[in-house]
Amino acid sequence: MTEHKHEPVPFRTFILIWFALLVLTVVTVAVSRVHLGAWNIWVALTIASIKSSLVVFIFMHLRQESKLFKIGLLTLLIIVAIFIGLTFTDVLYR
Amino acid sequence: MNQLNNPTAQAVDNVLIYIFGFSLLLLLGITVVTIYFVVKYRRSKCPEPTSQVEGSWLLETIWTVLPIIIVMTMFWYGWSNYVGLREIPADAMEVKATARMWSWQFEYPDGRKETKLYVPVNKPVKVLLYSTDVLHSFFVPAFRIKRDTVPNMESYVWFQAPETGSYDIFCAEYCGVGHADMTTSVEVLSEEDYAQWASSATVSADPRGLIVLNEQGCIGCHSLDGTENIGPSLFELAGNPREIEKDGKTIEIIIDEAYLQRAIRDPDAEITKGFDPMMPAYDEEAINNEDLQAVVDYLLGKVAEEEPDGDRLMVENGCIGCHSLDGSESIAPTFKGIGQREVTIERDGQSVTIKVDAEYLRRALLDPNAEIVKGFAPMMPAADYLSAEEIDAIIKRLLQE
Amino acid sequence: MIIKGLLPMSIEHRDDTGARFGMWLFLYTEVILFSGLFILYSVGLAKFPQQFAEASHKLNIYFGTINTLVLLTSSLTIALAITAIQKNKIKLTLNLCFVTIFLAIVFLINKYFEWSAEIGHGIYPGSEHLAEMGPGITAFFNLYYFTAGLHGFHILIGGTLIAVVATLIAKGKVTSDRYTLLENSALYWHLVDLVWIFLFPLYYLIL
Amino acid sequence: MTNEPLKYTGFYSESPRPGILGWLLSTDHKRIGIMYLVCIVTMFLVAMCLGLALRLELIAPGPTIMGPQTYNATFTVHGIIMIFLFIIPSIPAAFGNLVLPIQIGARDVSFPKLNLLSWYCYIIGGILAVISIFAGGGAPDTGWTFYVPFSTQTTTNVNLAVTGALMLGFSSMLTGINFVTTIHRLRAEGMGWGRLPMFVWTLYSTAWIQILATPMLGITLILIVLERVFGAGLFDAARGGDPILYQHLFWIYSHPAVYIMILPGMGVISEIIPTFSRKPLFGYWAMAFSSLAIAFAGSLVWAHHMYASGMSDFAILVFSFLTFIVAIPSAIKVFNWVSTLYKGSIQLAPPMLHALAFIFNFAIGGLGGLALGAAASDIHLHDTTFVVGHFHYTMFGGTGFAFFAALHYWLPKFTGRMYNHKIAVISWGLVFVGFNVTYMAMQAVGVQGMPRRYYDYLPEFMPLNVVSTVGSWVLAIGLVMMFVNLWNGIRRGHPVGKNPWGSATLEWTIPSPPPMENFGEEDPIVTKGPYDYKGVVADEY
Ligand code: HEA
Ligand code: HEA
Ligand code: HEC
Ligand code: CUA
Ligand SMILES: [Cu+2]
Repeated sequence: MTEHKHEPVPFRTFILIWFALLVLTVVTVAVSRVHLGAWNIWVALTIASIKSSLVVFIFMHLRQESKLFKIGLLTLLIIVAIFIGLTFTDVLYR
Repeated sequence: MNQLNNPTAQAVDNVLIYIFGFSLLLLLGITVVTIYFVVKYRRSKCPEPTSQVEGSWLLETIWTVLPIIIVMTMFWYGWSNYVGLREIPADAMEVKATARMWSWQFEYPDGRKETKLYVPVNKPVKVLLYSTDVLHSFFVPAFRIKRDTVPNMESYVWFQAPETGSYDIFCAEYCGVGHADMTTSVEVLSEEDYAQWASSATVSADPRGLIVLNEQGCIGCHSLDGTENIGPSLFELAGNPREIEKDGKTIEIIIDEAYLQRAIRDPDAEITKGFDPMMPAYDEEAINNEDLQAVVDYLLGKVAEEEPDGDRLMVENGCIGCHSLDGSESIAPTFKGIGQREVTIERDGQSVTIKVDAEYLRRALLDPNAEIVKGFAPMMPAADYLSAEEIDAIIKRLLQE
Repeated sequence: MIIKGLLPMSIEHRDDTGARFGMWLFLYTEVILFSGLFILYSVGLAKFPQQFAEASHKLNIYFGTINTLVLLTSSLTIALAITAIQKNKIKLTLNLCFVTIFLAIVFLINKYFEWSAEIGHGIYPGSEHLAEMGPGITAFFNLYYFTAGLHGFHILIGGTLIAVVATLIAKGKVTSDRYTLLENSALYWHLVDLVWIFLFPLYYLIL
Repeated sequence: MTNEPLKYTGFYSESPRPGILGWLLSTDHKRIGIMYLVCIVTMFLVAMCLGLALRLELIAPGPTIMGPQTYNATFTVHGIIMIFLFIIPSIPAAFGNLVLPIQIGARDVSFPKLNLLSWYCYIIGGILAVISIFAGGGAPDTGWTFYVPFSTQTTTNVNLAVTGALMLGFSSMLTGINFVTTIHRLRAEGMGWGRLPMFVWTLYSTAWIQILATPMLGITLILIVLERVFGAGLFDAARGGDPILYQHLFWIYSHPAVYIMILPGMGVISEIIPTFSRKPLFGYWAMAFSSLAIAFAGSLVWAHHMYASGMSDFAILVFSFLTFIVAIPSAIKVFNWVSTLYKGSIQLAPPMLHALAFIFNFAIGGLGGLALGAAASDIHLHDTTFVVGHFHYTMFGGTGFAFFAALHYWLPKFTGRMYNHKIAVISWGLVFVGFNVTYMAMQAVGVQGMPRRYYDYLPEFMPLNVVSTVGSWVLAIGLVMMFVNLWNGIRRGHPVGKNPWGSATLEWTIPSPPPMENFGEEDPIVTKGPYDYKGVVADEY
């Protein structure tokens, strides 16, 4: 039960991240106008994942939290992947 | 659960016996050991524990690995026999089974519809499964087969019955108030019986005229689909012109009732151009007037007047699954006395009482949820898949009640 | 009988990390909630790729993009608010909260116009126009409305939450050494943003 | 027996607020636990009476005491109450709240207010569920599984029932969040992960399932309501939906839910068996990890409920395989329990009898689960009364018996009074025998092919159904006896000391009933493991 206080994250960091997010948004919109077939969706998802990692690690301070928080998040992602993946063993092969 | 020697049941039973057998052994083992320990180490005899062992990784490993092996054999055996339930022998016959609240309809390739599943003995049968409303499940315990019927999706089961007899079909997926009554049977017939059933089937389901054409062998020389044969095709005759040779002259006539009657009773008087005068004459002895009329009507496409059988339609289409004929009220108003009844219906949120007539019944059939009989749920499916004639027949039948 | 010290028993255990951890756990449940809809979406996409792309074109990409920018910015402002309160700049914190709430409202107004336009075109769940366009497109729009609707509902909750915390800050109940409430509301708000980060390309940008 | 009116001390009398509000607004984990316990047992009794009615209907073919609609509503309500209002909250919410904080040496859970909120969610959910039985459209008749499209078409009160279930899901989720945080953050000094009682480990695993699976139920139920109210069409095949997908979403929650039900039960058993053998739990770490393994593997197997649904064959292959994997940690647990008995000093007190019955019943239920997990045999057994037998064996024979064991084990702690042991043993015997007769017969008739959810059946199924119904009466007598005995024990039983059973976990080191602050002013410092019986003596009672 040790209480460790977070150091405040400088305003600058947040603003930089915000800027990166805006750029990525523009990129994802731009890329979506290029026809890549099935790849479009994967590119879009990849960019979305990058954006969300930025939000999760910086905006949500996950970087500063203990390992427990990170393991928890990993567990969550694994479970979500399992839910979707195993559903597809049915849907794709029906 | 008749113990049957059929392929699907065997596939399932082998797995059942294997798993249940193993389970019984494991259960016995665990129970015996437990009881033995409890008796041997009871407190009155062992006031203090004689060991404080906290575990053993060797044992843990053993009883992790052993069960893995055991369950993997179960899994594999279960899966490989399941595959047998899905692979249909090449010579299987196909029957469509449609489930709806709360009855089954089986449709044969020739269009015949039945409420029981008639099949020949020793013949693999593929049952295609459909549903018109909610989920149901086609379950025949004797063959150990089960599969849900899903709206807008086709699925199937197959079985082969080595012995004649009657085997229960259940609906195994909960589907509402009639779920438990949604039962029927597989009737496994010997080959002869099946052949007879099949032919009687075609005959009785067809209009009389066609039956006569078949019975009299007309079809041996005439086709019904427009292909030329020994005789001219009997395809689409009504109102068409035809060149005939009469008394040595070639004239053109329009085919009508009288012409056809003459053509059957006295074929040689008028010969269709391009054909030989070889059709035998059929006198009243061979085809009586009634049958003659039926044939002529059939050829002129007037079969529609042959009225469908309202009673049969109501069974086939599952009306009786919800409505009773004997006056008992269940999910839906009974049909008994419906022709004379006054009903209170809710229409656009208002209650009105009206006398049952043909128009009301038609609306009740085609748009059942627009007017709801008071006290009942708006659950009746629209019967819009029926032809106008069939609807008429049902209405006529209901008004007789 | 010890009555003293009983009432504040729950407060006695001050555990900011624990509170944040609890909030994260709650966010997991939210993610799973949305993942149910994403499963439906992905199955729909696998089944009707063409129709989904076609339907996606009917959505207004400008509304979508602007709303993305709005939400990202609001995420920034609430993140800044935390740094501000850590540095004990109460005034700034409050202002950042207000900006966040303002942006939430902008988002909702935007959504309102977007939806009215679509509903004006006869596109809404259960509409006849939609039914005519076939199952693939219908499925897309049904999903779109319910996912975006659920997301909008979260915006509403998140905005309210931040408003409540702002009042507490103003009253001095949330301070520079006791700001877990603000942190947790911010976490919630970021989640709303996260969901949108995925929602946006999946619904507006497929080709 | 003392007949003087009982004066409870400890947390019963110490409260900042007097009277009923002292309970309804209390954030004390013990008070909330007791409130849960009272509500859960009440709901349990109601649903049991419905179960008895079901059996009575099935004593003969044809309508005997009710028609089809009533029967359908009865098993639906029986199922909903049993699952959502009884068994899922039973051990975690009632005993978890009562025991967990004490076992880890904490004064309360991490979020006491959230805890109270979750109780209110439970109550609201329960009220909604009860209203749904009596309100206008008639009691829900969908089965507890709410399968579409039927559930979106029927005119009964499905909306209410579903909303109720939603609230209950919320309640369960909040409890889960609370427990995970509590276990991570509030362990007493010296309470390392290796010293957690097994009950805490199982609650920990359960709580993760509650967090990660329950929201899926939430969204699924919301979609049902939307479908009914707005015609959302997300599961409607004609509008691009897929009814089978509904089943996926439903079971993604509801299969893990069966491990929410059983894991805490396993935890209770893992406490009781060492106590009454006076010997450490065999294979502590294997037991701890198998709990986590069940929780994890249990999230991978949901579609084994759907082999006959029209799902792809490939999915059947995958899910059948995974289903068998989940049996392994359960097997490990069974073997470790039995080994714990080896060379112990076994006392057949009432909790121990229930625990031993648990092992037997759970083994039968679980082994039956293997026959259901194998693809070929499930095709025959699916949706027959064999499945009904299977899940009563696991839920009632397993969790139910664990719940009874927990009642007999912990009630004296929290009420400070002991029930009559002789009656407890007799009622245990009746319940055990009645239970097995009822459900063994049910399984047998299922193998013969009797479908479930049938109020009417073919005459050839009658003999076994009669056996089953008669068994349910024996069961009923035993249960009435058991509850009356427990009640009398609470009211008039002998006062007990701190540690009537000679257990070594922390809750037995404080008075019975425990004081408001559990351990007083000083937080405890833990110096030994939970199953270290050296020097622990049982109090006389
Ligand atoms: C507490 C609840 C609970 C528990 C613990 C389980 C445990 C298991 N269940 Fe059960 N199940 C339900 C509750 C539960 N189930 C419910 C409610 C339904 C029906 C829902 C409905 O349709 O309404 C159901 C339905 C159900 C089905 C679907 C049936 C159908 O509808 O067709 C299946 C199929 O695979 C299944 C399998 C299993 C398996 C493999 C386990 C395993 O976890 C069991 C593991 C246990 C053991 C294996 C026994 C102990 C071990 C030994 C004795 C040692 C020896 C063992 C080996 C060597 C392997 N269950
Ligand atoms: C924990 C879960 C649980 C428990 C304990 C039970 C307990 C019982 N259940 Fe339950 N059952 C389910 C969960 C449970 N059930 C579920 C989930 C379903 C599926 C629903 C669906 O299909 O959707 C189901 C379905 C189900 C069916 C199948 C319906 C069908 O498919 O056709 C049947 C039929 O016999 C049945 C019977 C019983 C019986 C006889 C009991 C007995 O054990 C009850 C014993 C109790 C008594 C006999 C009453 C004793 C009386 C008292 C104790 C009162 C005393 C009062 C005072 C002292 C004040 N249940
Ligand atoms: C799923 C159950 C179901 C099936 C199948 C069904 N019906 Fe109905 N029917 C109902 C219900 C319920 C009502 C009463 C509610 C209403 O008016 O829509 C009803 C009403 C009627 C009425 C009006 C009765 C009256 O008392 O005024 C007629 C006529 C009718 N049905 C004929 C048929 C025919 C013919 C068929 C078969 C082609 C059929 N039904 C199939 C459920 C069903
Ligand atoms: Cu049809 Cu059950
Ligand atoms: Cu399961």
